[in-house]
Amino acid sequence: MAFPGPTELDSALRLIEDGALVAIPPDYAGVAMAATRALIRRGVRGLRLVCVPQSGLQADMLIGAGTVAEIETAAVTLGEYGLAPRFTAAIRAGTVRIRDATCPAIHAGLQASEKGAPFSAMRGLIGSDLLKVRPDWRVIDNPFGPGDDPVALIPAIRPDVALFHAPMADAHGNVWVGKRRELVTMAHAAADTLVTVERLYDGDLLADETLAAGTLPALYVGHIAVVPEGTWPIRFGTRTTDATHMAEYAEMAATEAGFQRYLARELAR
Amino acid sequence: MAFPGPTELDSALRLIEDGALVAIPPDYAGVAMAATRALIRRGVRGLRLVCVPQSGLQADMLIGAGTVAEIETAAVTLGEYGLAPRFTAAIRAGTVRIRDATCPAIHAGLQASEKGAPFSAMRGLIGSDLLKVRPDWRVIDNPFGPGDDPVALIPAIRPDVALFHAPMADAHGNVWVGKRRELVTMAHAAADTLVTVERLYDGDLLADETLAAGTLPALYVGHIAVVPEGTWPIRFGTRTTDATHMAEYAEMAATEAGFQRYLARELAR
Amino acid sequence: MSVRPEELLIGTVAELIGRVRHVAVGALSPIPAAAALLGARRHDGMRVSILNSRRHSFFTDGGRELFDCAGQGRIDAFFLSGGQIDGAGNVNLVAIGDYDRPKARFSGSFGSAYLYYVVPKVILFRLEHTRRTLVDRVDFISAPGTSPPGTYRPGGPHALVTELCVFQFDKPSGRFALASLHPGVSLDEVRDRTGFAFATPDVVPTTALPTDADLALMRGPVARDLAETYPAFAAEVLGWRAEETVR
Amino acid sequence: MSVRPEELLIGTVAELIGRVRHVAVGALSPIPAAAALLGARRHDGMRVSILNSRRHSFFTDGGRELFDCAGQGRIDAFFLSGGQIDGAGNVNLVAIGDYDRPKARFSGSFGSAYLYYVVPKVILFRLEHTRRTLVDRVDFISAPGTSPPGTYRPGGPHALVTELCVFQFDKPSGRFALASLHPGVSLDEVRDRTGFAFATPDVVPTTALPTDADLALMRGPVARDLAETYPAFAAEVLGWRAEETVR
Repeated sequence: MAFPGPTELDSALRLIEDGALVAIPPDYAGVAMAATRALIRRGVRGLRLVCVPQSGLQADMLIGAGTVAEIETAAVTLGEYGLAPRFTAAIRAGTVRIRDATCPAIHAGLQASEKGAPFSAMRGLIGSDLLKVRPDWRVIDNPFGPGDDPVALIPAIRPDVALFHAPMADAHGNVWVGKRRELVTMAHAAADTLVTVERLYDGDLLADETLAAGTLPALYVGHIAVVPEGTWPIRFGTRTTDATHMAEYAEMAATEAGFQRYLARELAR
Repeated sequence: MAFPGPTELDSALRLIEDGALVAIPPDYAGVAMAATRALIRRGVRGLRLVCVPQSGLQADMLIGAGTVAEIETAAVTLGEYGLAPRFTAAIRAGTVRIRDATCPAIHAGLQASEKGAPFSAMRGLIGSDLLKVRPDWRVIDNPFGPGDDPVALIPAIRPDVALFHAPMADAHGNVWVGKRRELVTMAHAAADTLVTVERLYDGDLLADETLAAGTLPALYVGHIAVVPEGTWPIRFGTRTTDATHMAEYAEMAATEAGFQRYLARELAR
Repeated sequence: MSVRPEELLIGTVAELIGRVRHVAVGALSPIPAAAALLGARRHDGMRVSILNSRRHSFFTDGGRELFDCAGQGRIDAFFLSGGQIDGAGNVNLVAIGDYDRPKARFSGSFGSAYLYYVVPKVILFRLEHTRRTLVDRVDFISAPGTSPPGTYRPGGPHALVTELCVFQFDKPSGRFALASLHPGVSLDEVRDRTGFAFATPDVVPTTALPTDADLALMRGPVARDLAETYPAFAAEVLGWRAEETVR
Repeated sequence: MSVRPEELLIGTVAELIGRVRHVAVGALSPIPAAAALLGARRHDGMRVSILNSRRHSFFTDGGRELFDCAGQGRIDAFFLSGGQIDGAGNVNLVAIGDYDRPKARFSGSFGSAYLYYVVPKVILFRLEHTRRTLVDRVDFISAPGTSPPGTYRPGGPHALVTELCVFQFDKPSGRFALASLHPGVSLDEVRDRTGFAFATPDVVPTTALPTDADLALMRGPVARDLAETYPAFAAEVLGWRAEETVR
């Protein structure tokens, strides 16, 4: 269908229903934090997160706010601000299902989906306890080997929605992501994609050969909302992470009560 | 190792030894025709071509010149100029081994190599006679399915060299390929890569976020030679195919003797 | 208005495509490309990807994206041809005779061994209607018309369009059935020139001529869109002259 | 020159990396990053990829490229850490106690369950040297130190560097063996604070101090290179001041 043009954030977020399997990018690739706060404000429930391949504040906040039923990830961490407090608390309490993965397995699962293939083969993993806690992964004997060469198979991961932030989009629905190709794979693999962008590009991103090289075509993009500084407090492009805010988050979110105070304050902004 | 800087074409072509498995792109992605003529002039022998996923004049000339032992491809065609005459003659005569493929299988094989995976799973193919003539492809029962769900496995394709033409490279060895991502996959999958370029870029392609999005990093590039109009007579960018030359080729190459006249003339240029 | 044979075919193929989200067209296919562009003019929001077009190509992930996109279920209609096509919808793009020492060798299977399986509406387009091209049984199956139960096969043949007629693919029987004869073509002629057996309705319709509105679209905006990729066809067949461009 | 503990570690890790084509460094690793940059200063043509650096990152294919690149055999050395590490080189980045109801939960396995298998020289770097971190047997194997014969395993542990000492991984026995004690550290202290058994040479060397030339490199060009990604570390530990930049 023709791209209907950029919409308001809350309207775009209708794409994400309760229980949706949502793919989210790592901190360096454009985390849609404004959209995350709006989702929590709306009261979404039962989300299943796929972190591509890891997450930080975004997953921690979504978990702390009680919106997450399950998370597949290679890691959740606040990086230099320490462990992700609401994530670790939820895992210890057993209130969120964890599907522990490793970075390349998540990429491989999304690439299988991108290709319409049922699974991807992946080296490594043999002898890792990840195989014990991921019964949905399989090990077969490499049919191309001489025998006795175990290789892991990762099933396709098909998110309902990919959600991320990008530098710009045009009026046709094309989104410029630059060299952040995991965003392209996420969008290809997902049934639909919701992007917040810093700004609109005045023209056709696909018409310029240089920009086209870093452009996700509108074909994959369901909704776009213009949200300047949409990753705050997480870094984006040349904008750095809000260190003061992150340190404050780490401190407040160390306890459930502190997190709730943080959340109330942030949602009221 | 540090990139030694652009070299002369003949020197760069030493990378391609007799018997090498060489990956080449389709006509729309930058065919290194000047390099192809230089290779023939040098008298290379026993090449095994992997067309990504198909070829035209390039494969036909290499075959006609007797440089090719084997070709894996989804197709060889001169497009609007007709069937590829030297290719079809060689296949009928049995002088070149053909590994008939289908486009996505070649992409899948290269992507497996790119990931260091032993194989890729691929839908389609079941019931195609390609499976009969490609005993190196396997069919297994999808381990994630309910049973009785056959799926083809394509083994990794690891070329010795990827050979193509690109718009520009910088002095560090980075190559701008734009949205021609098959070139990136070819280079990732191959042990080494040889690129001819229209021109040198004065600066660092990775330092500019917009250009970086379409850049193959020097890490994968063994040799670069500056060869303006290096795809002639095949189109490149906004330069169109030399229709007169192609029509002439199709006519001359229809016979072995005519092809040899063509070749002698072109190599003497 | 008088209708050229190509215009009849463009209209017919556009009808076969119908209203879909996304139709893709491969190389060297001016009539399917024109039909897809006509469809897009008729159906708001319909997306057309023409390979090797600069203006009608949405792909930025290299040559694999067409296939990945189809594998994701994002391509609803596509076109294939064949050196041989048989009544069961099998397509041969490889060789005639023994594979190892063929009598004739074609270009190769291209993407058929994948796209034929995953694109819901594959329209076979082969103008040459002879017992050489439309055979009882292809010598090499690049891609089969049908697959056994259990095989992953969301896609497959929808119709076969030739210079003489339109066959619809009948899924229950797994065979082509005659759907319409182009104006002036007799059933006997089609039987005579077809190498495979096919079912025939009691009354065989004549392939519908394009409406005046469709002809106007073809010769106007469709021709203009097409001229980027197929300038000769747009000019010679559809009468397009660039200087008339107004938009 | 007086040598800071971090400088000792940087020099030690640079020695362990040795002369390779390409060393990659993950996030939150200033000492390994400095060691890699030192190596690049000493060995002409050595390539250093520092994740999240803008100047020292060569990747343009998204987050998967590091792993793909390693899988292609294009990364010779990498660093891992662990919430727990045991004497057999097993690494635990997941949890302490029962997996389903852990006593402690770490961030997760990151790329360890792949990179540990395919990168030839993986250097484990964990400053905290206690029986809590260096254990007899990890509670969860994110990635194992060794694999049974037949398993595809071109990579694996090369050494383990802590605040007290260096262990080299001994492939035949599949165990860490003490290689050197940092200056001022006793063997008894290491035994006391290590949860796993390890072989010890008859005479245990002292970890070599960096040469004056290396120190000059660290405090000069290496600090400058490092400052882009780790400005605080470059300034506070290596004394780097941006205004001194001349280049």
